[in-house]
Amino acid sequence: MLTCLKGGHVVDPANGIDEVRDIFIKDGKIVDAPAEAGSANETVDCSGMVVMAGAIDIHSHIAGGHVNTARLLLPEWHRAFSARPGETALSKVGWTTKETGLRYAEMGFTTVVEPAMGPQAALHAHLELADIPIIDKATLVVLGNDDMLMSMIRDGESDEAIADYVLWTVDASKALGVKCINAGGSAAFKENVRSYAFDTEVPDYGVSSRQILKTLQKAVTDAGIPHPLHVHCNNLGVPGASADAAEATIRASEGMPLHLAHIQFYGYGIEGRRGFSSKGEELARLINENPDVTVDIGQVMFGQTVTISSDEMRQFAGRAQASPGKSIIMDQEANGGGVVPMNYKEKSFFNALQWAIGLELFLLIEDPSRVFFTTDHPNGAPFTTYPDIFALLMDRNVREKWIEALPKSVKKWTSLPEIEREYTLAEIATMTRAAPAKLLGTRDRGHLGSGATADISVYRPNDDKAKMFGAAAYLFKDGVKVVENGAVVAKPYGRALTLKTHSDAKMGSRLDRYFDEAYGLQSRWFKVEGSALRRETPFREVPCLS
Amino acid sequence: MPVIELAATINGVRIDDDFAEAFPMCGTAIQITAINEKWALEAATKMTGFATSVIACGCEGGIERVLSPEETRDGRPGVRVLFFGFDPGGLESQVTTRLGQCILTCPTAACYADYEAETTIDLGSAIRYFADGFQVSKKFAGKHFWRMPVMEGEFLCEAKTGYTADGVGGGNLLIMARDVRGALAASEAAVEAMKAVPGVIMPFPGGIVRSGSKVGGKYKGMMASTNDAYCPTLRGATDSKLDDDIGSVLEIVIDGMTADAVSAAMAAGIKAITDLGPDQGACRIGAGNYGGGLGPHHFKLKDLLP
Amino acid sequence: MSALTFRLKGEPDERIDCSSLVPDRLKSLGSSEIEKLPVGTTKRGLVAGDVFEISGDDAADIRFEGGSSRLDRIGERMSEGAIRVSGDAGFRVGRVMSGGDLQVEGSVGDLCGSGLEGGCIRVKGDCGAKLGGPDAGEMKGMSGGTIRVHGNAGERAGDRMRRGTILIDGDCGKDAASRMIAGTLIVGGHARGAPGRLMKRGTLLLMGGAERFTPTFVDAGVHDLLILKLMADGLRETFGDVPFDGSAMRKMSGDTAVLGLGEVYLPA
Amino acid sequence: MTTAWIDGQPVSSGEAIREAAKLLSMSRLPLVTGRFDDISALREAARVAGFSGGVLDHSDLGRVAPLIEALRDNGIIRISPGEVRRRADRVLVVGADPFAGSEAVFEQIFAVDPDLGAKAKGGQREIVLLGPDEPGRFSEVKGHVRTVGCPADQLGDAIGVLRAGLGGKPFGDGPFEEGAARALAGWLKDAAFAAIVFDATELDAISIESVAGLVSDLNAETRASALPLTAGSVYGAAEGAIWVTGFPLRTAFGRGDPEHDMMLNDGAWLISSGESDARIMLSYDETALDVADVPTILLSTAEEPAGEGARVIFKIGRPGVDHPMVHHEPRFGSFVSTPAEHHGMATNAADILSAIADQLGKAHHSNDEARA
Repeated sequence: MLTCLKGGHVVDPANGIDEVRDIFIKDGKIVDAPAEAGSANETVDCSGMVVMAGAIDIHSHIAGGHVNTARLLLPEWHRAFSARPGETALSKVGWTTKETGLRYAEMGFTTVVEPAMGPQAALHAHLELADIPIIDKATLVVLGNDDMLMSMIRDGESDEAIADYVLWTVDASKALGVKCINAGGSAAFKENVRSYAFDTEVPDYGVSSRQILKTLQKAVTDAGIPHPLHVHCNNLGVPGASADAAEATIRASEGMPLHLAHIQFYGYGIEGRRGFSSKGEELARLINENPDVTVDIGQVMFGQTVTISSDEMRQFAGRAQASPGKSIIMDQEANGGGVVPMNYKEKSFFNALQWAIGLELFLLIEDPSRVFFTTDHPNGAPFTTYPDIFALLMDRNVREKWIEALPKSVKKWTSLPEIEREYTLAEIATMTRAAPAKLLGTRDRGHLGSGATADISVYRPNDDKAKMFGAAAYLFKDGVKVVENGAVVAKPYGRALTLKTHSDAKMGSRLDRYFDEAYGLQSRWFKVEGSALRRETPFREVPCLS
Repeated sequence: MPVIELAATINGVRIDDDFAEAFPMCGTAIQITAINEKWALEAATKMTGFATSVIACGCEGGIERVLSPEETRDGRPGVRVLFFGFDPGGLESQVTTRLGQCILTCPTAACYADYEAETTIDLGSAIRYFADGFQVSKKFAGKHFWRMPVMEGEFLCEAKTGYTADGVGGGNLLIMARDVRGALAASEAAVEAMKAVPGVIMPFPGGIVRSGSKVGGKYKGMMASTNDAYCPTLRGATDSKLDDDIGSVLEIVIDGMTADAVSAAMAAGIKAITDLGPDQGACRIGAGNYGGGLGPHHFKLKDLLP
Repeated sequence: MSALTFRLKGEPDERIDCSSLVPDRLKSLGSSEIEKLPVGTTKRGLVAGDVFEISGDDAADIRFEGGSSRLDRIGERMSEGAIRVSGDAGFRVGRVMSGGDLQVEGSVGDLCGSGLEGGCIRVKGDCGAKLGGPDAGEMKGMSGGTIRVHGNAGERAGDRMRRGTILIDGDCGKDAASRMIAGTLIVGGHARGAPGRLMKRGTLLLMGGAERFTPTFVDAGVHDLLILKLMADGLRETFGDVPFDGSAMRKMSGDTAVLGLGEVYLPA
Repeated sequence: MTTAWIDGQPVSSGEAIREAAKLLSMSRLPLVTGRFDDISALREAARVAGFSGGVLDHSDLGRVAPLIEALRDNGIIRISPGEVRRRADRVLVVGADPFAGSEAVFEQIFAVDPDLGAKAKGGQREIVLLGPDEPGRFSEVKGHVRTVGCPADQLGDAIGVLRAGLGGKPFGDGPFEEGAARALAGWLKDAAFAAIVFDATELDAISIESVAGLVSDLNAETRASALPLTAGSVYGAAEGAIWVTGFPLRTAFGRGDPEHDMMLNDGAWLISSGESDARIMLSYDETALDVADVPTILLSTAEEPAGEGARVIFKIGRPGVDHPMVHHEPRFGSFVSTPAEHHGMATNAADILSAIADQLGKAHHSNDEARA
């Protein structure tokens, strides 16, 4: 079966293509044009439409224990809850695994990364991912507050041993990469430390956040894990200290790749009578100057949402701003975390400036292959706000209208009104397709070259970019048409992308003993068995770097 | 010497063809109750003390009348008190300061709104923080109260009261007599009669002011100075408006919630003075004005004759 | 114009969602549109015309004739007009109602007046649990308006109540006024369980006393308070009669496990 | 070997599946219930409920309803047992024996001294049992154990008194005298890391909210965390239902979208009120069940499945014994997969539910997420 997407404007920056041409699909892959024109069994008329690879979201909390806790905590925001009045921003998410898949597909997304899977929540996360239809998924496993790693660093264990431990964790949890969240911060918080920074030592271990981060960064690089260490810095959201933490972390990258997540939450200074100002320009400059660093934004949008994070220390502190005023905080082995509802208000100086800082970073970071499109769903906003963010990036007039609605005092504190840049289609394709595939090491996607997985989104051009990107004209997943005119027409299950790796047997038996003796846990519980997920092909393996 | 035309002579009392010139003010009314009339009056008297002139005191206030237990909100004896100020902000600030010092402090006293209007000023809402977090808000049957625990028990105060921007300040009568005894007798009789008129107060001591004033003065910074045209001792030294038979003048100033209330009070006062007659009281009634260019309300005496 | 009347054709065998049958919604609809409004809660997709014989045309005056404990969500979110139910009603009667008048001749289920914002609810019979309370996860219960239940109330009446007045003539079930934030709850009869658990502020009048109080309620003595008299007078205007007269009562303060500024009044 | 029956007559499983699907699709509001020890069965049961427009419940949900209510109304600061084991130098155990049914968690926590945290390290754990007069299972554990007597129905009061004591507020005579209450509050406050353990199926929602409040108050200055225990599979089933349906069970699909209601969608209520007119039930009960009240499809692990009045019966294997299972492991605080103890022919309930769901899905939505 050969399918031809005919006559569309193909935007495929990975292959340097930005022109009208046909795309051919066979057996779920993109293939070269056949010698004989017109030999396709099926032709989809894409004339006048924009054809791109399926979009990739590298940082969206869509599955796992904390997300599920958020669903538990906030039944009142569920769209279908009996007798609830009104639509809410959060209710559009649907709040189930099924709706997560449908909503992403309708926008033309085909791969989404759950970026914060605790080793202990790995099976839980994969069970949820298995129940998300259509899209492919991947996870990053969280290390950096675990007793094992901190003890190994304290005890001066070898780089190899630490890399083995990291690989065992990635392998057991079926992850694609590694994330580090406020390195050491959760462990310190368990010792009642309330103020913590990059060079603070975790009591009892005597290792600093910097040491933990650098050790993990090296281990990830040594192990050949394609995605660089994915870092959630210290002091997220703290005016002044957040920007200091981001700067210290960027400077500590020292030539090795490092990805900083939801950088918007670190763009906060302390100027002005409210003690809250934008560090967006400085932070963007720093990122522009450090080519080894990539970032995603974590854009804030207005409305009710919920913050979900394994940064237990910061989530605990965030309880004071919870809206509605309830939260669940978890003390656990390693990171723990917290779920704190948040209502970002357009009329709030602080929230409005957060919004502006996110856009400053989007627009002032020059290289679209080093800045990624995220709201840190649902922390900055639910992912269903993406179409509006595309419009904000691509249309200066849209930005002006939004800025008009903000409190006047905000304009004085942001450079946003002066920024003229408008993202081009090619830049959007780079940021949401080509670059994330490269960052994750998933070479089969993010582009439309021959041999690529046939994940293809087709959009109907519209001056209103929110309309254009809100409802894909077509979406093909593995060559199957799953969306037509913005509505899902088929719900096959995708797979979880996992790293093809093997861990050292000695580390395995060491950890069997360790988990039993230290925590009274069985190490096999950490291991995700594909058969437990009840899907025909639950995983697709991604090779390590050689 | 300018002559003021005569409007009428009634029972031997001459009434000038002149008018009282009055100004719009914001007015409000509250009800003060207590365990008995004595303590209600204590609270009200203290609260309305030093409230004779808005220029120097920040507001003008007075007891409108004593209320029977059947008339009050909580079934206890009480009084109705009116206050007037230039604007709602100034009025609120005066009322709440006085409330805090004179009613909150007064044994058994409670305080309620006594004027219904869309526009309101704070009562309890402004002073509730005295209760240091122990204040209790209660809303029921369309009313909102603040309860403030105090050493005696609990001070109950309605959250807000209505005010009117159509209040009138500065209605007046000039009571001219042969001597001070006559002037005082006539004035007292007038004040008594006026007290029966709802919606008015006479803010000066006993309702009566001896130091009527004119606008400005020769000294810099004096907003008002003695009304020399009506000072009997200055006849000959100034452009006097007094006839030869006048040896003493007193004034009654009237503030009302409406212009009609002021008219009614002035009419009642004129009737009481004329009823008394010149032998026991006053021989002439006049009114104070600034030529008619300043105040929008002109109460012509000839329209108010009995 | 005559009252818009929904006469129950027979006891429904599934729960019926009456939330669309409110004056706000029906005033702009014709009778054939009203008949087609979905009211079923199962895959059968029942519409109003399947369940009710509909007559009359005054949407500001809605009657349900022949009640059933399966008629849920009557008067939900209504903001104006009147609804009268001639028999029983189900769950969530008058939930998040903001105005108007709702009267039920019979008894009602749980969450009657849940999250009430304004208006008046009167239940002649008994009511279920969480009278005026929040639905799952909601941070506040009733925030205004008045509810009167002539019969008995179920557990946790006035849960998380924030404003407004509830009057229960009969007894109330376990733990009334739990987590109360403010407002006034008056019980003519006896309060079972431990009323006021975790109440922060607010006023409870328990004329028939309580089964018990938690140790975090402290006796504050007998007080003759003006507010009690004013409430008796004020609420008499609203309700016609109230079970207290404003004379001196015993006060308990609590719940000191939390803020402790709640007050419970008992006959002296 | 027969594994399926219709009206007591042996049939092929295919026939039974078709009959089950027919019964469910003809029903007005079918109830999908049982114990769901295996999350795989729960995931498939949710599909059955969705496709048949039914209600998904768990036969034990009432046991954890107060915990669910407290969590979503108020929130909590909570801790996993492994972290209590290593870090909690002071543990307040609320209730007569909250570890009944959670013996493995008891072993996990109390078999060793705490060894993490500069302040806790090297010391013995201090344990206060709030409730029993005798240490019971704690008589053998490591650490210093003492009891503070408290009647079971006054545990919530006791927690409230501790909160008042911690806040320096007055309180009256309760389960223990004032000095002891203030001392115990101080003991919690002075911990390096205090854990408060309770049986969430024994306390009502307000008492659980009180525990959460006490922990929250303690965290103003020190570290403390709560460990609610819920023996059995029901909490895990609720967790699983949340991601599939958005809600912790008692969710109806009569109108398509999930609608949650703890009272109206209670399976027992639905059957007794007659609102549910059919039922599919997963039972691990070895005895005969009386299910004559409504037409019932019974999935049973009994050796000779017998359901008095069941229309359709499937004999199923025991999860984790006859086939692998996925379940919530309280020691781990998350889901684990457990292999079968032996390989046999016994059917996995999840497969039967899945087949019924596929059959229902075929009728309703030919293009829906039927598994290949």
